[in-house]
Amino acid sequence: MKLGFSPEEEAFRAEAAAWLKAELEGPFADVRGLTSLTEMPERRRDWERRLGEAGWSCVGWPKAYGGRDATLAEQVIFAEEYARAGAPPRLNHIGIELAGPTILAFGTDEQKARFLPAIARGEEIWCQGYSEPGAGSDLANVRTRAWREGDEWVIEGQKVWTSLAQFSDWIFVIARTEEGSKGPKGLSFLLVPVDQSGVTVRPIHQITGEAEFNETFFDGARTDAANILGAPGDGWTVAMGLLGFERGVSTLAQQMGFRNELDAVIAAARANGEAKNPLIRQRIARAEIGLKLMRYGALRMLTDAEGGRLNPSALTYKIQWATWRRDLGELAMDVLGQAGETVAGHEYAFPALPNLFLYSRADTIYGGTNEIQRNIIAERALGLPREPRGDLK
Amino acid sequence: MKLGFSPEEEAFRAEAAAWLKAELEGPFADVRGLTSLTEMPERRRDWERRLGEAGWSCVGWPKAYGGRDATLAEQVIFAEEYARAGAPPRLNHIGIELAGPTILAFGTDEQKARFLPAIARGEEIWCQGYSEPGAGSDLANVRTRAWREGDEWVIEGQKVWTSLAQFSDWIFVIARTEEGSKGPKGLSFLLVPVDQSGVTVRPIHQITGEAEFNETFFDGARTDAANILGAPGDGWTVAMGLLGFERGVSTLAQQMGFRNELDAVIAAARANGEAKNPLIRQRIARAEIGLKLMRYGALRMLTDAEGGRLNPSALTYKIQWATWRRDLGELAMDVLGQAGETVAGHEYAFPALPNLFLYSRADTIYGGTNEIQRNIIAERALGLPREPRGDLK
Amino acid sequence: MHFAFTDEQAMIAETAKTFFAENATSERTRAAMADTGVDKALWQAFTGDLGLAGVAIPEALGGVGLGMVELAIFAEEAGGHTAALPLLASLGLAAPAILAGGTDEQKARLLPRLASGELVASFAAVNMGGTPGAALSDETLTGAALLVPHGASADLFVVAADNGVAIVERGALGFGITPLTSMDQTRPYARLDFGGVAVETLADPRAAVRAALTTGWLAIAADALGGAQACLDRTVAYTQERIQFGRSIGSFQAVKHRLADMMVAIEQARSAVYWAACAIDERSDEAAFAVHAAKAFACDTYTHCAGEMIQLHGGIGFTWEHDAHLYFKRARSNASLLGTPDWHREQVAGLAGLDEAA
Amino acid sequence: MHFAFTDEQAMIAETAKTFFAENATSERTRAAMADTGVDKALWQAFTGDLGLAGVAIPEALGGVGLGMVELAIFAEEAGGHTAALPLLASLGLAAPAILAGGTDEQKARLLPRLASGELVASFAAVNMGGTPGAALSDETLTGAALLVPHGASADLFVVAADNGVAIVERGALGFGITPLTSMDQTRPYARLDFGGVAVETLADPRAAVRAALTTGWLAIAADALGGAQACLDRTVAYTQERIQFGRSIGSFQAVKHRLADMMVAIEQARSAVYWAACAIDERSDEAAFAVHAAKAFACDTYTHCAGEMIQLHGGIGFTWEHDAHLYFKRARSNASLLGTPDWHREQVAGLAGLDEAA
Repeated sequence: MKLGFSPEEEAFRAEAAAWLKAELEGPFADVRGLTSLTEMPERRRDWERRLGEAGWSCVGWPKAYGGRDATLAEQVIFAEEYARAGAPPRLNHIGIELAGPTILAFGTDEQKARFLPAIARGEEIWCQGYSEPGAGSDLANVRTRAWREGDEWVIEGQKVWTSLAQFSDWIFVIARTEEGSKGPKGLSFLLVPVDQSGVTVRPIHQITGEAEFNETFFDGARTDAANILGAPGDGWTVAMGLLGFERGVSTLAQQMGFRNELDAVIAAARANGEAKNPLIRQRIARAEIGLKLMRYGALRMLTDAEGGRLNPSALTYKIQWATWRRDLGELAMDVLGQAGETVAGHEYAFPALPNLFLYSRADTIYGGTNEIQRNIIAERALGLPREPRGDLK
Repeated sequence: MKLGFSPEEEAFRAEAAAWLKAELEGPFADVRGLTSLTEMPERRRDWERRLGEAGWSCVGWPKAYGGRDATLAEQVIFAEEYARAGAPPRLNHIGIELAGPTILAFGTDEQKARFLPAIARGEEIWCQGYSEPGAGSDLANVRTRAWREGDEWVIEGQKVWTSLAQFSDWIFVIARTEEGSKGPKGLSFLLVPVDQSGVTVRPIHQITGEAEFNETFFDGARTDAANILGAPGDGWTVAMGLLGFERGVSTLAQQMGFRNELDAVIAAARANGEAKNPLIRQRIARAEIGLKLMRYGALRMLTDAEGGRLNPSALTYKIQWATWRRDLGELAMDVLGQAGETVAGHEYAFPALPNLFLYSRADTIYGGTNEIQRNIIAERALGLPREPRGDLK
Repeated sequence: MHFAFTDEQAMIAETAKTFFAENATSERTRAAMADTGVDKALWQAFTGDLGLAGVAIPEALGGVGLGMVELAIFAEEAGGHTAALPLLASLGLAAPAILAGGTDEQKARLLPRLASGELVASFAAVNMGGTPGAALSDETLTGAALLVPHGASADLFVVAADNGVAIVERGALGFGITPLTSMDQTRPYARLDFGGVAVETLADPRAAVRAALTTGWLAIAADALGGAQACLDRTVAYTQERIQFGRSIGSFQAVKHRLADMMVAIEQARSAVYWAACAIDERSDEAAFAVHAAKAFACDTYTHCAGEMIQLHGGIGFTWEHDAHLYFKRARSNASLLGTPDWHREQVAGLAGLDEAA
Repeated sequence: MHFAFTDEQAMIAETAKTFFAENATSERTRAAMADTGVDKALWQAFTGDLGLAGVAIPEALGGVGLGMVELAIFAEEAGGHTAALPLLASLGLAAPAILAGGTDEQKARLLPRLASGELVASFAAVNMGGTPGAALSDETLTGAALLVPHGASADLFVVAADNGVAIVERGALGFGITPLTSMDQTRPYARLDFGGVAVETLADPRAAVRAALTTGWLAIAADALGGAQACLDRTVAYTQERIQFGRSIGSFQAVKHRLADMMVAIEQARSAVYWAACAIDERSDEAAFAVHAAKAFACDTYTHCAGEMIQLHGGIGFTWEHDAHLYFKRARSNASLLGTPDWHREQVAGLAGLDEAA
């Protein structure tokens, strides 16, 4: 066990830091410090392309597909420096963290060559079409259908919670390609271009007043017959594999965002005197500890993953960060007091911390609710009996 | 809605208080202030008899069976004064609160005449034979068997958690009287004398080091054929009715005991300075509030019950007090600090507050675990689907 | 001792329940949210047709002459629908302040108009809710008050200043009202600025503030109780309809247990609210303890239940379109307004004798 | 950066796991509880056959020359069986104090005997655990220390007095040891009375206390981690065997979710313990933060898991005969010894900069 880095790794850190500093104090100074995922979308695309150009977009990917073949330690270092430099969240995080690794694992050589470099170069932005209204976290309930017509797949149905769809070039869609099939059988994993008449993206307004998520409608949408990952009917397997990619090095970047949020809470507490309140101090200490434990938990998982071992602790990560952030939102409001409940002007748009309080209620829901996570932990990690489907007597 | 008492009720209070004071500062000064259920059992029996003699044993019962026909308000007042006077917990509380009301509801006139006055006079102490090893809170799993031989029932089997069995004259037993029956069918509710060769009581040592509970073995135990409540096979119905009696006026007396425990915690906190610790103050305030809400919750239930209405809130009472007391045990230890973890001498026997910390872990288990309580609330009060029995696919 | 509604109280509860269910609909509330945070037709119906606005105001002053139990009953039912009404501001805070601290002339002049709903008032408390302070000098008020509930739609303000309690009328010279966009749009706040405004003062400022706070705390607690109960009821209904993994989600034991925990808390909150209401009405020694307990416990319960409502509804519970966020935001407003649960528990700790010598 | 056991560390873990599973059985632990709280044969085997007592003592002083990660590994495994050993007292507290603060002569004289297990030591900290205070004057110690872990079976005591750190030998003139019946009988406390006892002092008392506390906190946290994991493992096994209502209770979703929550907490505790161990070994700036975090988090996790263990076992979990109470009592001992979780979090709050100016 070792937490420190070698001199070679520290040299890599210096190189990454220097490049980031030059860009973010130079041509990309305008996106520095942004925390929202969606602000200034055009400049965010420029930034994605700039990262790709310089080989800093997907550092852990093979060089052949536009990556840098970076070791785990280097990936960790890059994530740290990226955040330290105030670089903005990645507009294409679904492409980088979900679509890319899934194509790498399940794609043909042609698919890899077609899609991966375009992601690594920051040229194609992705979103995901998983959830459906009425299906929630239950993937086996998918009702979106697709069928072959000539050299194309035709898609009909509706997805929901498709965040970033308004900025995306591609969406991956789980659709039922076997008529009459039920549950996890008969599903396929399709890659579909967003910019076509058969695809309509409609924003969903959230309790924050913003609209980060979307509903996406497929009404005779089309994609080339080759744009399927795995064979027809393999959709469930591919989708389950994908779940395993949700906990990569990007978690460390995410944690840097959490760090900024916690720092803002601490600053507010110092400013208004709540930092002296013993009850608030305890909760801030809990948040500090929780954040560190996310970091070291992630390093444990990543070290094991690099060695080819799955650390069952990985299954606990989603509920950990989602709950941590929800607690932080409540703490933020308790620190701000009533002042956090109003904003000048007529627009229903709150500053970062009150917005965190509202937004973080979604964290424990999307991407698998806390309840689904507990089922998964109990069943897969602890070996307890599966939750039965269907009617009970 | 009215919380105060009328002048007539206050006169009743004065009468009760005067009698209790005279007894507990006079002939029964030695049992005053006792908090344990089992200390000085012979004197406790004397006290039960004295209460019965003076008509203060079962004030809410009909006069015909040794009660006083007291109104709800009078019962509340008597419970308050009983506790205020430092009178000890009732050795026969199972007889008074469970066996008596059940016999009153399901017994024949002969059974009422035979058993109720003996309870009211403090002459016969009762305990309950519900749980069995391996059956836990699942009454339908009862394996103790009974069958008719001539004019008697013969009982064979084992009960567990039979508190007070060592002091009892009678035990009520749920036994399977229909051979081969399963689940709630084929059970009967039998009244069995304890003092016979077929009944053996063996203490169970708890984590406190004490042995308040027992295992009770029935090895050809016998009782008169007449000692069955309801018809053979009605055991489930009678037992379920009995559960409804667990939340009578005695809850108020129980709360007076809780009050004493909380006062002891507050005294300890004042003595060692923890009363100034804002974290401890919050927890003590929560305990104070929780205790008051138990009191007023009980008054709501009792008022409704007097008017013949079942307040569904009654279903929440067990989990409320059990959880409150478990929390109080933890609070007590946190107030005492490490000092609470040691005791002089060689005997593993801790003073009241550390003992509360250990003992209260049982509160959320016996008489229906918190988990069972939540099932009951969800199913009976909220109308949610029943938890399925048996194998799941 | 009879801790259940009388027949009359049960009738009031039934009336209030039906009234809010029929009128305080989601559509109307949302229309009010987009406007001033007051459903004016609802206010008219409540004060006029129903005639319940003066429930706790004496009959001689135009009210109904009932007490805190009845006030809690309608606050609970209004809370059950996050009704967009200035109930708390006008009837839970301003009216009791005037009733307890005003001169006979002030009471006779103002309370009948508050009871009839013709006049809407609000209340600004010094040292609570971030008030930067305001001071009286020669019947003139200078300073500011932040976060005054329904401040932008009130006609009259009872302002607890550093050194007295003033009555300020909308439109007075030097008096500025700034509406603020508020997280809970059904209870919007406003900022008040007093630039040497000529005011009248209340005769007994101490009694006025005590009555306003006591009644306000109770009204908030009752609102929280109604809100929490609505969260539970709606979530129970949803979990019974909603099918996931081929089962109603209400059949999952973990969901059942969480709904049960909500009920356990709500039943305690109910005891707390009506205990406090009775204790105030009966002038019991326990009244202060009870109302702090009710405010702390009911608000925590609401916070918990509203959070669970969103969580157990899943994605839909997080949309603007669903009502869950109205409850969630009202719960926050209730918890932070006029003392947090922690602050109220600290008062309980004091009353429980923790500061006495060992 | 490699946050997983090395092959050697994995081997030590495997050895320790097997050793405690085979030897620290419930029967032997219970025999020790009825006696002095030390399973002497287990101590002999651990220090002698296994040779691991000196794991964190330099080789030149008779130890194995490894570090905090390895110490945490065996503390975790010992904790997994609530082993009745003076590990914490002798190796987690006294040895590091002497190693950090003793003269070369003291180290050479005492540490090899501690590493071999021949000598058992304990540690008494002033101002923690209710010590009423002890003062040094001219190599003479006067005062008392309460709640010294394994005090009744130790041969040697490192006493952090008000004005220095003393080494006191059992049997010294004027030195009284009173065994106390302790809630956790596998870690019994004793009271020490010093009536002007002639003692030797450590050269660097500040370093000695800092090392003792840091190592002690880590060892307790590791013990808590092992204990919590054992509570989870045993409860998972029990819920799979135990049939209620015709189903294994582990098939009830509410039970599953609570077991899942235990695992979520335990995995964080594991990160905390080994982060702290590495941070101390690597002299990281984060070391103080990490060890406070580990002590607070792991102890809270153990408290939670041990409580859940009793609850989910039902009646049997509450009997003396079942091992659940051993974990429950050790969890309490861990939490209260050398600073409660609240106290450690308060240290974290300070380190997080809450006391800096805004």
